[in-house]
Amino acid sequence: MSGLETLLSPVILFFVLGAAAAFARSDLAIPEAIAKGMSLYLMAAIGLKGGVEVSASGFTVDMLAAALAGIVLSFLLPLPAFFALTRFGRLDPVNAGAVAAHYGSVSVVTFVTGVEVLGAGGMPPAGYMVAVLALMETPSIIVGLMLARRGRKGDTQPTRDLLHETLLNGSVVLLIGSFLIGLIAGKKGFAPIAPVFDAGFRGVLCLFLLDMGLIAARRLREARALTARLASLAVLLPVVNGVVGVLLGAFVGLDAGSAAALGILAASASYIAVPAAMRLALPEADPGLYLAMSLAVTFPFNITAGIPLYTLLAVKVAT
Amino acid sequence: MSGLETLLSPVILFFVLGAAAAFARSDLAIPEAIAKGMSLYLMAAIGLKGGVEVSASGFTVDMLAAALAGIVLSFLLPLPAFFALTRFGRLDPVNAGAVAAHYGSVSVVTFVTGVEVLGAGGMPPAGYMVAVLALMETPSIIVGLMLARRGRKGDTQPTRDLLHETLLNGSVVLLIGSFLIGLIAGKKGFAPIAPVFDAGFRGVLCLFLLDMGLIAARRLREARALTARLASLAVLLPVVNGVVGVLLGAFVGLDAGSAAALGILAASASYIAVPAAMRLALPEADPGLYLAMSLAVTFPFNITAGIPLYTLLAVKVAT
Amino acid sequence: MSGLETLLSPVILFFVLGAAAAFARSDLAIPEAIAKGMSLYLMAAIGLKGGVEVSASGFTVDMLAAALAGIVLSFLLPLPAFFALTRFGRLDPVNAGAVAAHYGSVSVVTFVTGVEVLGAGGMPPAGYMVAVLALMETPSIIVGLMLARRGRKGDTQPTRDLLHETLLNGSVVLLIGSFLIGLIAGKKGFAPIAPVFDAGFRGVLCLFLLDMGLIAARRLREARALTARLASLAVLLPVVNGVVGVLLGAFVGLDAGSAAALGILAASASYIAVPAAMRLALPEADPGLYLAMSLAVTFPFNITAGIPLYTLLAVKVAT
Amino acid sequence: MTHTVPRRRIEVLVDAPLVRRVVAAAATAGVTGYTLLPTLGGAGERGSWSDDQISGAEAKVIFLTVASEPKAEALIEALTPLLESHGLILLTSVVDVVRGGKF
Amino acid sequence: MTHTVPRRRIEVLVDAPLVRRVVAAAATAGVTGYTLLPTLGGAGERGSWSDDQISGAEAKVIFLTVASEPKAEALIEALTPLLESHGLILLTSVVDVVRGGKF
Amino acid sequence: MTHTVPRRRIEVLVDAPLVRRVVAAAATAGVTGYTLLPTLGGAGERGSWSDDQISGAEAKVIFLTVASEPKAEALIEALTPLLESHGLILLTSVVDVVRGGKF
Ligand SMILES: Nc1ncnc2c1ncn2[C@@H]1O[C@H](COP(=O)(O)O)[C@@H](O)[C@H]1O
Ligand SMILES: Nc1ncnc2c1ncn2[C@@H]1O[C@H](COP(=O)(O)O)[C@@H](O)[C@H]1O
Ligand SMILES: Nc1ncnc2c1ncn2[C@@H]1O[C@H](COP(=O)(O)O)[C@@H](O)[C@H]1O
Ligand code: NA
Ligand code: NA
Ligand code: NA
Repeated sequence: MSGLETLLSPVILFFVLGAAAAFARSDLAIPEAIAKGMSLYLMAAIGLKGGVEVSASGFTVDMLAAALAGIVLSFLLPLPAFFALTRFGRLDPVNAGAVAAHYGSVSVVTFVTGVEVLGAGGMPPAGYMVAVLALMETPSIIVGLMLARRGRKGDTQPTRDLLHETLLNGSVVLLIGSFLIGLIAGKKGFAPIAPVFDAGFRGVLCLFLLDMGLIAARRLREARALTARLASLAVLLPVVNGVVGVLLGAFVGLDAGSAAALGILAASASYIAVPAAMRLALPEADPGLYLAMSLAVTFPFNITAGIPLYTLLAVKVAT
Repeated sequence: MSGLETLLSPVILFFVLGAAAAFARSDLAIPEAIAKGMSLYLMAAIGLKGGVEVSASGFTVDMLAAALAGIVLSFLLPLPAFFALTRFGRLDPVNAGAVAAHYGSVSVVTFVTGVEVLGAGGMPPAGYMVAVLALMETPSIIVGLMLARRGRKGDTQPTRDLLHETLLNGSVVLLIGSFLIGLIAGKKGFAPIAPVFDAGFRGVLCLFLLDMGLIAARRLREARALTARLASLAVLLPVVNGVVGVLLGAFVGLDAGSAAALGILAASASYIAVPAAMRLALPEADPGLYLAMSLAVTFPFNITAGIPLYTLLAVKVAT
Repeated sequence: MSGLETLLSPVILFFVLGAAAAFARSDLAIPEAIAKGMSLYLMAAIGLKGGVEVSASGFTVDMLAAALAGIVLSFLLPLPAFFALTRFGRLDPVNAGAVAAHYGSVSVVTFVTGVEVLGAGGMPPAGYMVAVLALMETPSIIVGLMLARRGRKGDTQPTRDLLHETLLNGSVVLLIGSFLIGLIAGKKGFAPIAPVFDAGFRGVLCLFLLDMGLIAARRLREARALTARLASLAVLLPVVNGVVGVLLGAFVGLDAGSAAALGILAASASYIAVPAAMRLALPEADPGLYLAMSLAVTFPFNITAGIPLYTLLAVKVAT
Repeated sequence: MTHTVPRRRIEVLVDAPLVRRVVAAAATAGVTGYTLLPTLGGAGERGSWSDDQISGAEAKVIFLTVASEPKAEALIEALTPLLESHGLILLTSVVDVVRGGKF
Repeated sequence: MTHTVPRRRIEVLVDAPLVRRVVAAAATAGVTGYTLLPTLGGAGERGSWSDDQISGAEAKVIFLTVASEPKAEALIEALTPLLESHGLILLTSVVDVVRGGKF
Repeated sequence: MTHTVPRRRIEVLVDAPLVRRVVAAAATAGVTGYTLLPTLGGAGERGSWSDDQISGAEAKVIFLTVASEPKAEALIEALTPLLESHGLILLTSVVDVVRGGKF
């Protein structure tokens, strides 16, 4: 599947439709409950499918390598991001730490869209990448907070609360839980629920991306805090992180599809688990800022340009 | 499929079940968010399917003829309706204009139900009828407002706002957008999302019509503003408009299925795009009135009696 | 399918995942509208499928026997329950009557899960058991209220209101309505909507049970009114009722699958129709109490341990 | 300056299945205008609740009405017997309204 | 003790499609802070409504704002002409706020 | 005539993830009864927001409680340090309640 074909697949076109509708100020809107329901469905489905695949392939060294690579990325990627955000982006440490945490973490829908695109292109990533996705959600939150705290008025941090909130964030629990269910159920156990979780997957993804297009574009339109410098960082950070992810994936020996998926994970920025954690742990940080960067700039960039880019690189460098 | 068979198909029976439950004052209710979600799904699905069909059949002269016929109907049908509503229905011009706009416009679910019935009867309308549906949504709003204004206290109308609201109404944008996506994706691109948008279609329509039955019957029960005269107009107008639509369709050379679909469009009355526009442009008009007529009388009439009627006529007059 | 296999099927595992997430205080949550939507879907689907099956099998003597057995159970089971709740459970008559009504009535999702398990084990219950389910929802409400009233401050009961509320409760109407639609439509009419109501069934049940796990465990955690005595009754009552149900089913000549289903119905406790009726008719009764017993103890017990138990017994005693 | 007149605002927190009882009581007191507002959850003497329930039995709704002093009196009078048994919470305060004739 | 200052609380019940008219009117009056609250249904002279509608035309929203006395005056003034034609309901009352400078 | 007593009504607009902080602060102040109300959107100094977000990070909730004067004082005292950093809005007013002992 060529880059153009990817861009013209219904999944991406629905995202474009949503963005166009929001820019044109149409009143098209998907009820919040429906959007949340679709988001939960996508996580359960991707978790299940990953687990079923691993139950077939068994545990491998690759899997361990990918998991370690993912965790390392989530811990380290916030550091250069923080540096760039404070120096070039001119953010104070609190906001820079909050934003950096987003870029070290991952976006489930970016990953899911990437898996779709990679699958359509004949290079599906390994099933265990779903576990890597889940593992990458939280480490960056800790790093981001440590960075932010250096600039904080030092009030006592309820760390236990935060760790709890982060590790047991709904999306993490659902992803890992579904992965385990898929692992236990295997192909045979999955068959009766496949009509919902497999056949229905792409159609629901279309409708969900329609909503993401609406949300991203509305947010971009109303983003006051987004300076030109920050907007360019919201494109630069995913590119750099994505390239680092693909290279690391190739280096630890992943196949091209999985290396591309690791790049997509590295490039993606969280918009569910991390914002919720930041609202709790860094209430002074501006949600309008970090959501504008991750949701309104980085997400659309990754969906339309980033995924093909990291895929291309993975084809070049990975075996 | 005979008329009785149509009436006994699950799609229609779920509508009857909803209406019966509401009349019996059961507390059965479908959450608003779910109903809205299903409504958006149906629009996306019908748009996609229309686009995919046109991508296969290519653009034809028929298509242009149907589009023109639809636009002309939407512009002209409000005029006799307005006349009947003021004279026979004894409405003031403001309310008459608002109601007339509803009858010139269209109901997506009436159309969708009609397509189901026509398809089951072996005479599916052409795919481009979805585009005609989208084109017919808005012209009548302009005519209805012009009629209503003659009776208004002449405050300054924010026309730009209104045109915007009308042309970029969510349902119009979603219908046209999905149609274009279907057109671009074609049969091949549609295949992976077909389990959701094709196989799931009739089942969702059942549940949606269950809700429409509940809503229509509740509204009828509580409609204070609905006089006997207005109720009879709410049956008479669709019959006349439907017959005009079928005849015009046959006249411009549409096949029987498409002519029947044009009749169904002409007969149907809007309950999404137009009420929203009227609330904005004619806040003095009574929403209890126009929703009672379009949703509580005309919609059930069309679903149960109108569709078979226009179909029968189309079989007679169109080739 | 062995007991362990049942416990490891995705349907049950999702329930366990939900309960685990809630016990760990994860913020995982399914929007209320989605949960309600799924609940309505499950009722419509089970009703339709039952009706379609009966349309194929025709009306039989078994059916009448099962219906009578169900009605008798719903009328009589509250009596020993009330006795146990007041004596051993130390509840006042008002609360005991309210709880007893729950145990005489039925839980749709317990039934649905049972049907899944029985089907997977090669002993699907007869289609008419859906009608039995609907018939068993309400009689116990009347009995429970009569028991409760003996302890009431005798204010005038709006009995008409209550009977209406109970008989036309949304879930009863939807179940019976869908059953009738399935009966009318038959296999042929059901085919076009089967992708939604048949193929989609188990997947939706998974997501719904995920939510039930969350709700049951949260409720258990916060249940103040639940004494050790009441908690043990919430396990004892389903076991006794379930055994009685299976035996009665075998006695009136039902096949093993249907007898097991009757046991499951008898064992299950309502958490939709009865709580709503009790809130209206016995506002002094504590909803925290009866929901904790039925939803937080009995439901999980039946899903994980009860269903296999009653099934085993049915295999032993029924032909 | 727009003319406003004082009226009484009454808010009643009530379980969803019991709303129509309150509406009926209001009608007896001559109060026919009201608005219902949703809630998400809460806590009180009888423990905490939240609305993400399959069973709607614990969902609560706020019945809000603005009424003239005599009608407000009558409504409070009519609801007082239900407060304890139905577990209602009733708040009243003074508001100024435009178009006083409506209320 | 925390220092509070009195401000005016204004609530406007308005049809969902007309909310932006009210927001615009508020902006003209210098009121830029507000919160929108959902409703479920209600009843009044023009009959009863409830929000489980496919057509959002009858859904209503509460526009809530807290403002200083002069801004509140200006807002009420700006909204009064819409009250009758748009079927709005407007309530005002006094509240005490912390951080008075915000309002 | 039904007997009512004056109490203090406190409303706090707070981000959904921070609700439990407010609930905890209330518990410290001895306030254990409260009700949570949903919101749809709004605007203020930090721009506008609306709740149709995938990320719940910007959803806001209204924490409503009715309390006696001393408890209300204690609650306001407890919340004041959070107002600025957590971006809360706090309103208080007087209400009359039936069953005053409850609050
Ligand atoms: N007295 C009242 N108290 C509270 N809400 C009211 C009152 N009167 C009317 N409303 C609300 O305002 C809407 C329109 O009122 P009306 O114009 O009288 O039909 C009603 O449907 C109610 O939601
Ligand atoms: N004057 C006001 N009246 C009502 N709500 C307000 C007001 N000012 C701010 N808000 C709400 O508080 C939120 C945060 O305000 P701010 O910190 O000013 O951005 C806004 O988004 C509104 O929802
Ligand atoms: N002081 C209060 N302020 C606001 N809401 C309250 C208060 N006390 C109780 N409530 C609400 O009323 C419900 C029933 O209260 P209770 O009967 O005390 O359990 C609670 O769950 C809360 O939603
Ligand atoms: Na990342
Ligand atoms: Na029409
Ligand atoms: Na039972």
